[in-house]
Amino acid sequence: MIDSVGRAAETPQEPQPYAELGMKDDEYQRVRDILGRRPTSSELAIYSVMWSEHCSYKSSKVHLRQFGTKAPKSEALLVGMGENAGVVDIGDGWAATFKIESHNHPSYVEPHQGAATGVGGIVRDIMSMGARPVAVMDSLRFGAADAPDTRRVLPGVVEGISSYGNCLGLPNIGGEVVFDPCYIGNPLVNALCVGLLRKDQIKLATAPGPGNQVVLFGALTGPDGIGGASVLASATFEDESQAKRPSVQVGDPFMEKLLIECCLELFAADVVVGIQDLGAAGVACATTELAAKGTGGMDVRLDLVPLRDPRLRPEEILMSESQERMMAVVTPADIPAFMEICRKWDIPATVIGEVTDTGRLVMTWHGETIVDIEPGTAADEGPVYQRPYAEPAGQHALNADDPSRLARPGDLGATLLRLLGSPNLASKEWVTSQYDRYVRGNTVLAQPADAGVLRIGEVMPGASETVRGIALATDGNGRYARLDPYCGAQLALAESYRNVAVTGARPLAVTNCLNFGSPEDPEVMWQFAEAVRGLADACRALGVPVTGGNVSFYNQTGSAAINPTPVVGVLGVLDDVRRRVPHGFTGPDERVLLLGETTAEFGGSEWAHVEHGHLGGLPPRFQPEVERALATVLTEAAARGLLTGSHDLSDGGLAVALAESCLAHGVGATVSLPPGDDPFVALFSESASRALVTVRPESFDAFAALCGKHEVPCTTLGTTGGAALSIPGVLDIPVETLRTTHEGTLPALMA
Amino acid sequence: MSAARVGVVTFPGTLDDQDAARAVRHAGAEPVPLWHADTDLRGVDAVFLPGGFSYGDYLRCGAISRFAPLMGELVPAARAGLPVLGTCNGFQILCEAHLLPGALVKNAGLHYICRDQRLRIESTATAWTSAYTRGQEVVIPIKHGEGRYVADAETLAALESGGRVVVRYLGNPNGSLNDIAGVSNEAGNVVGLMPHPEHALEDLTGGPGTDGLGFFTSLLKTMVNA
Amino acid sequence: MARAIVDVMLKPEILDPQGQAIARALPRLGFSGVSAVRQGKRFEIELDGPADEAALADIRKMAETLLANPVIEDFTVRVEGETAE
Amino acid sequence: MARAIVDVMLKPEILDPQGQAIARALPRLGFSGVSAVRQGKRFEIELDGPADEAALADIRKMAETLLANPVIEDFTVRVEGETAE
Ligand SMILES: Nc1ncnc2c1ncn2[C@@H]1O[C@H](COP(=O)(O)OP(=O)(O)O)[C@@H](O)[C@H]1O
Ligand SMILES: [Mg+2]
Repeated sequence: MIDSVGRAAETPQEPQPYAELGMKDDEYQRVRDILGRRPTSSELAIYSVMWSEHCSYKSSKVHLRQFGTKAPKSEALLVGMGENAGVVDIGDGWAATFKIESHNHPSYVEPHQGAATGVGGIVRDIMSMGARPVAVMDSLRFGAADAPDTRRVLPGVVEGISSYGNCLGLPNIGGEVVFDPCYIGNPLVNALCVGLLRKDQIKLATAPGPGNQVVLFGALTGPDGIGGASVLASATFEDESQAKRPSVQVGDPFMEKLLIECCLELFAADVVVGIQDLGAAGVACATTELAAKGTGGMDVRLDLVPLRDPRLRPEEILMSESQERMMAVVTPADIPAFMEICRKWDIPATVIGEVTDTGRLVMTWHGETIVDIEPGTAADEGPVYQRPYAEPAGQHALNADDPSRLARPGDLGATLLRLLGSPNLASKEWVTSQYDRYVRGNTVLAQPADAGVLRIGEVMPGASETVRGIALATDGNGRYARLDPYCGAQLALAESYRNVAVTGARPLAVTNCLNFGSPEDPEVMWQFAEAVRGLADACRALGVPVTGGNVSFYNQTGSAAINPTPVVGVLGVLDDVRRRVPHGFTGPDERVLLLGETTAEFGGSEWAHVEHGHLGGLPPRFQPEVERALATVLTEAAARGLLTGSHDLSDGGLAVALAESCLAHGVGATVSLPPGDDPFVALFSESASRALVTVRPESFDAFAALCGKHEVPCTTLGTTGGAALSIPGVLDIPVETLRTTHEGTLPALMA
Repeated sequence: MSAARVGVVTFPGTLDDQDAARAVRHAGAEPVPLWHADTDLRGVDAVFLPGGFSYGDYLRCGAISRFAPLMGELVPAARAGLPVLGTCNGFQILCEAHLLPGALVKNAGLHYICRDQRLRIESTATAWTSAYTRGQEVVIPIKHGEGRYVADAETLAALESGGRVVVRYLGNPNGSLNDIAGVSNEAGNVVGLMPHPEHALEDLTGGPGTDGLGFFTSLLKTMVNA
Repeated sequence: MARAIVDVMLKPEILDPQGQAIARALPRLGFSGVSAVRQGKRFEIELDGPADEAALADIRKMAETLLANPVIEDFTVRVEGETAE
Repeated sequence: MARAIVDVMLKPEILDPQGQAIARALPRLGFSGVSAVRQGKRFEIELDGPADEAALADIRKMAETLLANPVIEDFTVRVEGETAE
């Protein structure tokens, strides 16, 4: 039996399983008030998913607004927050769209498929803007490197990202791998995708034009990820719904690759009025969002949705999270051309409905009306919470526990090697060698560079030539954010921004993924509120707007939440990609320069973590003017061809930056530390806004003048060359030793 | 002489077709797109089967693609002497189509590997390697999960004695028998390689250097001499 | 010396992209009469001793923890020559 | 409606690193008494009609040309419920 609108009106008292679907009493009551009757089970399915934390941002909305209200003026911003992904003008008629999204919990349950479908989902977001996806990145957090469950989760996650991303033909140009015991039951898998399109080809998720057809295309709809919906189906109906309902979704990257090519051909043929990817909440979300942003009405015949399992109930079809599906709005005249292109790519496509001007989303199931709602009430008018927040009880004590009390090392060379071989600083080659970084032939920089860099000139057939390039980096430091979420979020932005700048690119725009514990815990909510406030302030101070992002709450086991982990992605542009600055020391006889200022900042540092297992004090200071001046120097110097290599300073400080610079091309260096500085502080402090660069001796004066003009401190450390990293009187380590130390750790852990 | 026309085949799931076309252009020839479902080779002078995951590499790499309508035209043309290069998935397809002997199976280390690989050119007597010198060492990226070359002892012996091992790994990354990275057919017109010369064309992008260009300039040399 | 066979298949409700790709290709290759294909894994396990109840219990444990992923896969264990249990 | 099963295994002389990796992992996981493991593929093929001789001949053809690569693999075809041929 079908729970139709008519039946719902006649049976107002029928009990409904809203609580099992995660709805609060007052939320359910609001749905009844909106409809003036009880919802049908299909309507309940729609409201429950659309009003979930995941889709409605009900706990985060009031805070995220700051990304808009505090946004710096930016002429580059073409599409801001609120769409599937933000779009940025990168010049010469080109635009870039990028976004980062989490797939944390699914990756814990089934690491391979969870991570794979995370990549699949973010790629479809980028496609839905009308862009060709051109690269992916992945920012990962796991429990302790030697924990047994890490050996289950990490290889699976990496294999999932690798198999899905490689099969799509998207180069993986960067990311992070971080270990910390706090992530043991809550690994973080944040996937980023970037796409390119012509500025005048932006597509939006909207369904205008009554009479236009609604087409569902891509994979068939199956019982994927609808554990919740089966509660619904079986609560009202005792019959057929005995089928198992997996909460795990399995991805089909081959289908997604075909979908990409098919969509690009559809865009090129100009047969798409509006488009939306199907992600969380599937058809429910796509139809309500498209209808809400269009003329306001849509009729859908849900029984036309092509199914992989014919037993699916309408509620389950609405909530199915089957992967590799898209929804398009197409004029009736263009339908034949649309279908022809889908046939060419072997993509199933079905007209399931029509745009109307009724202002209502109406769905039928074999002739019976099962949904009749105002789409905006589900898509835009969900509950909004002002969750209480309070500084964590232990916060003050944590900040007071300053690392200055920790014993400092005698042998700095041994300390460097221990840091360099520690899981967080060790080479990530075990991971990155499983990713194709070359496909499509436009990768200019990828691992181990600070940022991924792509040439954009040859992206689309017939594209006009341009010498521009884009750079992308993602960063986040949960330990800094634990010590001070406001500052920690700012430092995540600062590092990502700096990573883009050291390649010579001008930072333009920001995406972010905010990974936190439960918003119902006031102490977590405080961390969240502080992090958002910090990030919004930092974006304004650095002049880079937030274009989009994602919030992931409930990353906690029992009452133990993860460290607050805002992950920030920055996109930059190189006016001439041939001027990009390579990573590290690229040849002998070049001058090694340190930019920026070092003070003793060890709170949350790798040194405190690796050598003392200590987390306390305050993170390094964030000084936006200094960070901005550094980026200006780096990009100007790159454009003028003054730099032969670069590397930013971050985790592990100058010591680790020097070692990594040597490892990049197997070129050693002999350097001395700034006179008067404590060698330990000079080498291991993690003060922000610093970078290493190399210049040819003849470029030094011009570069020094540039630093002077922007008031960026520039200290000559020494010269590149030789087969060792040598700091006379402090340490002298063959590059080969650095290499075996750096490269041995992960393979040994994963063997 | 007008520019040589080199067909670049796209199967569903092919990924490196744009790279392949770029490589052909870099060498001074004209790339001609060929679609798997067509039965027309469009009069091309040579064919490049690029890498990727045709049909998702489901079942076995190259197993489904070899039945494509275009392959029905390509196989006899290759047997009749048309120069054909297959890299990575293209190599797998050529083996599945029995244009080349042996098979490519899962890497011994079980993981997909992307890295800049040192190789030695073992034969310059093919349509695609005449621009190199025998024994020349080059660095060209590899990126594959199923690149371990296997063949029975008899086939291996025939390949070795016939000078048909075209490229060998220096430091075997995947467990290939005899360190084989690429082989040719008896006539030398059909070559299959796991490495990706089309990703080693320019200093700006891809792997280090331009060592891959020779495969494409070889072809032009071969055709001028033909 | 006995041999046990473990067959591992995706659960019926889980998408099997590999099987689907094969099924879609068959008509094009001239094979008709097939309505669905599913692809799974088969493990042949050589035992040092006989395939007695203890050994089979061990193999079932092995299948559960290592050979199959119970989140998405089902498995069956049998001794070669016998039919599936 | 019948179901045919095609089992595909690497030929014995071809190195099977997946099987070996499993065999190596077993002692670490506390399983003893296994001397070797080999991993192959299993295909379940749903037929529209009965599994008569004609259908099986078709499936054998399919196995030979598509499901298995005779250069490296052996296969067996059977109807579900019967033992391997
Ligand atoms: N942390 C954030 N910062 C800025 N915008 C955000 C953030 N989280 C979510 N958003 C924006 O809110 C909108 C809805 O997000 P989401 O539900 O993740 O999108 P989608 O429905 O495409 O998956 C998007 O435009 C997204 O960019
Ligand atoms: Mg979306």
